[in-house]
Amino acid sequence: MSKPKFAMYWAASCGGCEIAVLNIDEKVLDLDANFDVAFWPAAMDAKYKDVEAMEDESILVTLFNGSIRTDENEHLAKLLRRKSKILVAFGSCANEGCIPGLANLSPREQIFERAYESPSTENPNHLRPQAACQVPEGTLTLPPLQAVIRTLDQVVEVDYHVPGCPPESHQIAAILDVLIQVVKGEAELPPKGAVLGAGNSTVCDECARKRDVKVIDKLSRIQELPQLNTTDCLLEQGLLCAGPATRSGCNSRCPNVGAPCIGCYGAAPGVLDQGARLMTAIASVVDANEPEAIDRVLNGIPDPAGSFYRFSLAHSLLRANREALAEEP
Amino acid sequence: MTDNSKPESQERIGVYVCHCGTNIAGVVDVESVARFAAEDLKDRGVVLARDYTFMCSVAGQELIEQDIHEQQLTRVVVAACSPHLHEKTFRGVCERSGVNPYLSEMASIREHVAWVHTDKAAATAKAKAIVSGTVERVLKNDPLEAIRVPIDAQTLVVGGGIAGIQAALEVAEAGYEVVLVEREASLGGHMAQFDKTFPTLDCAACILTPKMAAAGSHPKIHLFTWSEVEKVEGFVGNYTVTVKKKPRYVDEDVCTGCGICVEKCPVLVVDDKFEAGIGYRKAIYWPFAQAVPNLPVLDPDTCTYYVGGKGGCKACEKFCPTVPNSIKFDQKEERVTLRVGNIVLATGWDLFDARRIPQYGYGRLPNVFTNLELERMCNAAGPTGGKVVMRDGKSTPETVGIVHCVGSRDRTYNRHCSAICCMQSLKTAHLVKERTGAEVYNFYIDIRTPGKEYDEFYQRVLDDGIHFVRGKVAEITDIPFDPAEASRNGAGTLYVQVEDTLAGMQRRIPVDMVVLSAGLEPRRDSAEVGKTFGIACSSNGWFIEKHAKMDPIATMTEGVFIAGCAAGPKDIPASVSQGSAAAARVLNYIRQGELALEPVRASVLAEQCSGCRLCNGLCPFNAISFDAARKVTEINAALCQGCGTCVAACPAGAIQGTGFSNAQLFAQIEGLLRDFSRVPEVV
Amino acid sequence: MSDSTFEPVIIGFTCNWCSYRAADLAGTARIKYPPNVRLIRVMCSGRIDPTFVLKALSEGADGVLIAGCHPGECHYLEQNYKALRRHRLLQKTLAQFGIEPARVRLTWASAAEGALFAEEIAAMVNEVKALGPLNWPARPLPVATAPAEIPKLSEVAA
Amino acid sequence: MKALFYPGCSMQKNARPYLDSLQAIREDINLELQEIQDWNCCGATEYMSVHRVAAHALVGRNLALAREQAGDTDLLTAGCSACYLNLAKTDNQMREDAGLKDTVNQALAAGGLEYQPGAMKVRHLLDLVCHDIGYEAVKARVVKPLHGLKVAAYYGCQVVRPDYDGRWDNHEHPTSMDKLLAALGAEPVDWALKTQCCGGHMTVIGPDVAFGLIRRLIHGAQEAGADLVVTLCPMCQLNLDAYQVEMNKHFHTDYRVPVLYFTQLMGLAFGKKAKELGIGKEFVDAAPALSRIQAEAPKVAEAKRKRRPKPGDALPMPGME
Repeated sequence: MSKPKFAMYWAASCGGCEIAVLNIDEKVLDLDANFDVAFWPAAMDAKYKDVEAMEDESILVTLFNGSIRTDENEHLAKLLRRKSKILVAFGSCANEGCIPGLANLSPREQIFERAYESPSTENPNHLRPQAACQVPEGTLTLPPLQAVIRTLDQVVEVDYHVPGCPPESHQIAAILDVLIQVVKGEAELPPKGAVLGAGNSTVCDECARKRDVKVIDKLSRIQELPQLNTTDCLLEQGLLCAGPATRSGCNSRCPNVGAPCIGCYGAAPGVLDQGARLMTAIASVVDANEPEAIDRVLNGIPDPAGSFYRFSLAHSLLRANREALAEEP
Repeated sequence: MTDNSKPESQERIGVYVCHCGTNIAGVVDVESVARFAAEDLKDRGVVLARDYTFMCSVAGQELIEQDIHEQQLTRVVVAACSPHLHEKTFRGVCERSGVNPYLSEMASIREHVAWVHTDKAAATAKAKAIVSGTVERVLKNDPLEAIRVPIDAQTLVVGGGIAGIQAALEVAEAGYEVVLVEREASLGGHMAQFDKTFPTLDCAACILTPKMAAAGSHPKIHLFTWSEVEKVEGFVGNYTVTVKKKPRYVDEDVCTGCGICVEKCPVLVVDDKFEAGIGYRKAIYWPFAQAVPNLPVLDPDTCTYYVGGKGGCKACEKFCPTVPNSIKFDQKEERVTLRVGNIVLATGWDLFDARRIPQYGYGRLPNVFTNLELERMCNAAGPTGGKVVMRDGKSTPETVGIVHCVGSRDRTYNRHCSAICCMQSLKTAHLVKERTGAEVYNFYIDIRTPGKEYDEFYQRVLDDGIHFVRGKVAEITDIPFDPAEASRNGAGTLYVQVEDTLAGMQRRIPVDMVVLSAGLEPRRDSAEVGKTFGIACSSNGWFIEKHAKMDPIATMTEGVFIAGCAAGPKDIPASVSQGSAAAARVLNYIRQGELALEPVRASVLAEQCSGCRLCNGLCPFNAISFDAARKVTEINAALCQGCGTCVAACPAGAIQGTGFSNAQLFAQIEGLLRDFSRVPEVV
Repeated sequence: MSDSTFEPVIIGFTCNWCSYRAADLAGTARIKYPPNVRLIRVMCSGRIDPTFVLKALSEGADGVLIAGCHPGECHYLEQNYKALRRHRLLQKTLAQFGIEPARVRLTWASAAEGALFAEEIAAMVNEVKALGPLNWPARPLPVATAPAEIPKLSEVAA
Repeated sequence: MKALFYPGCSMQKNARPYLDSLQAIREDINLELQEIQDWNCCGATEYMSVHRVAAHALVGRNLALAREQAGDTDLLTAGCSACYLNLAKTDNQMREDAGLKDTVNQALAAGGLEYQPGAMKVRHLLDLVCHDIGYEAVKARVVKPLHGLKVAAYYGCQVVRPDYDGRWDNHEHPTSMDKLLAALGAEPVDWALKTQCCGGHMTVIGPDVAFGLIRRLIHGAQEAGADLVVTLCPMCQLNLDAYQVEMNKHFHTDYRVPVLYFTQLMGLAFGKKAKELGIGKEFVDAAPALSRIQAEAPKVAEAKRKRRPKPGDALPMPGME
């Protein structure tokens, strides 16, 4: 019997997810032993036409990382959906837009402005990327940038979700183990739509720091604090830590080394909008009752949308800035 | 997240649209709303929708009962008036018919639609949206059970004025234990300071002292005077209160109240409390002659044992005839912890400080008095032996001005009407006239005499020949306008500058003496007291009733009731009635033995709670606690009042709220917005 | 600016003790106000979660009204201050999404202030009318099945 | 502390001593005043009732100029009560009435100016001295305390009312200046006419009325035992001082109660020369009154021992805390 096919693809992403998969060390050999890697551009050469030529549902599982930013991303999402039995939204980008999703706060023109005209960019001829460009050899094409970033499940049906930026390697290894067991007929697939490789609580559950009743009278950025106490809750020390509103599963990696959680594992189970949860929680414990005094505390969050929705903007209720959304077809 | 796990298609919802006569049907096309529910909401589980003249009528209720039985309805939506009116009615219908009462919902299309809109099409469209929202909501309702708590039969009454005494006596007479806590050294409250009571002119002491004595000697009433409630924990039926007993420096168990100590004490000080500052008391003193309990109290701020640093005269101790000696210079504060089931707050009021209106001269001009000073002056046992005299203690005034609404009905001080000042001023006018024969002027904004026999008393005072000037007094001054005015009136005359709005002119009325009818204000510490007992104050400081009209005795906190002026100015009959009413409410709870509470409560999903403790400081009722061992937060359902603030604050979404769950509210939002495109355009 | 026929839809969150009763009182007193606001009752303004507001705005509402008891008069003592704090932060955040502050209004109304509540509603409806429809684009729902025909990349790029 | 300064017309002319004394003490109290360049008339008391919009635009120009020149401060102060009230009134009414704000700004736009209400905090000079600089800071600069000088602090009407931003302790019976004078070592007398009318422009329109009012104030101050009246408003000073002479003629009286500005007394206490402070320019000579200043603080009589009250004795008075 031939080995089942495995694919991994990167859309709008940084490549960190691929590295996280490689970080499972020798476990990657189990992958190779049990699967036929049919398509994995980061690891081996492959052409889209090869995938297009495959039979529908011929790939058992595709780990899809990255969000949908360009027409090319969308095409591959739809293509891989059609060719795969199991499509996994892998990593924060595919699930909720992640850092690239923050671009949803700006319309396309502003994004280009920033990328091609900022003071640090050398672009004397004010060149901009074109969807199609005539050269002596013929027409060169580039996939156009879409109005806003979408998550994988906003484009195609997704079977499982693996959160994290990137997903923790120990979690990936565990998922791989389950997958191999399933292939061997030793285990059942989890129910469709399940979130894999994460806990059911929030980061605080795994955080070793001591916590108390919370009252926030000042919020600072980490560089503004003279010294950080190594044992107490970071939020209580005035840092905007997203841990209370972020799904567990990372072993509280950042807070345990003194950096506030930035929320990469996404919302806790059952939560509709991660940013709103963090927003309401922080606002509730602000130690002020007068509008001006409240604002004084809240001014410690110079970029609220970016702070609360750092990873989940594209998957939030509002998804994007109104101007950016207006360009959506 | 909208919870789709429930098999909605299996639910059978009945929608009932009430005409309320023409109240609703006159503006909302009720048939169209019912048709909308039956057809457009069919896929949402609506199996029948009816419109009916009066849903709350017996026939209307029977209609629902019948449908529940014949059509096997599992959930009910009644589109009618505000749920505050008939939610209980329709819950009752469901309960009688075997459907959990919490699986019914009301859609308010009368107060929120028919009565406030005129455009029929727009009103009908809005009614449909509301029904759609309510149907979505009811689909997410959970069957709930009322929460039952046992009721401890012992009752705490705070405040020993007439309202508190009345409440305590009524509960005690019914055979239950009462703890009566009074901040001052004696029962009696403000009423004990009054000379006569309007409109009958009964002697206040004659009608109050028997009640004080009865409360003081009742075997079921445990009296704590010179004491304050410091801490309240628990919830209805099960409160634990800590009472702080301030040191009296007199041994309550030994002292016989003979009064030799008071007689021998050489220190004389102005009595700011009972005598309103115009009489004197000793450093060891009785609050007043008829005090209950009949025990003196020693004031360490003036007693030479404590001040002066010379060890004091100790005359009281030397002359005390009891064995052992009743004087206890080293007595300390004590704390007593008690368990009670219900609490009646009858904490009363404070007198408006007339010095806050400097242009009226109180505190600067000797012959400007407050009404309370006049009460003491009129009292035969008071500092002047019942004589109305000027500040020199001798002269009888020939003209007296009485200023109404001092500090009341005035944007700068209090907007409220103090309710009793008109009658009290009329009483003062009558007494002054009777005792001095003086010309008496009343300066009033409006005369308000709505009580029984009150206006008759006003007529009587008019017949006494007392002058009434309608106008708000601008100024009371001893400075004449010019030498002519000075020579007409002589030194020491007070001029009342007022716009006489009936005569349409400015007047300066020279008088010898002015009485300011200072208003009633909330107790200065009412916000703190409210916090201790977990009840709310309005921004000006009066306690807030559960409902100003329909439930004026209860508060938002179950088991805490308010009586008397703590919730707003009242006269004596109203205070007594409220004392009785509070007792009736308490007795009702005691006799029930246990109490059913609305099951609107928050609870923590322990497996989802990360123990971040963010919610821990959010509950003013202390229902949220942290289990340090399990590292999870817990909510005490009996303490929880169901506000839902923690539900909305939990960053993990780990707190659920019954009755107002996220699923219910999300669904309602979806339902309300479902057909928004269909709103007809209103021009 | 909007055209004159635009009738906004506004979702109003009211607390059980003050603002919902103010709305009841406006009804009892037959005070008229525009029919654009649809009310949802919660026990306390402290129950109002920014998620509710975001959900309403993203699903078709042109505005959201939040109404509680006056500061210091909350029936749950101090929970309306939490509503105030959340509203301040939500407004700051919404600005970054391009949502005008007038679309999410916080107001206080006691149970006795039916007339004031009606005025607030009228004022808000006018302000939102002037802003025009919000029309927040619906969230794309997960696609149920893979599309039958997937165009070739070369076609997509054009 | 730095503030923009609107001097107004009076301070240039009849109330020159007010300006001179203010200049003299400025450094002592560390108050940096920057005069608004190109300021115009405040419209005085009457213009507001003649043409509301024009009057507000007139004042609005001063506010706009102030904002433009203010730099890092948002304080705007005036010594004259009418100037202060007009500035505060326009700022307040532009805040309250968006229509007025727009109209005024339309008018200002013609001159290339604009004013957003609330951009300047309009404060009376006395308010700044009492509440921002503070009694303690003033006291610290006193080198020649005004011991033995009995003073009647007279506030007049416009500084305390309508008091848009609630700056004063009490509108009818303020005590800020009393406390300031006490800090200088003087003894403020308790009198009830602090905020009564000085006659305003009635001295011109209906002198008989004005004389009656002036007599009442002067007589009241004298009755209260004051050596002099201290004021904070050029109009009040003019009426009580210059017209005191006229009033005496009218009533055949011979009142001689001098009227000085609080800044002049501050200057004296700070050890400045009388001439430098403009003292001597007043109609009613202040020299006899000022000669009562003693080197030492007068002794306060010890409270009498309490005697047991007998029936018919005077009743105790309520204490004033």
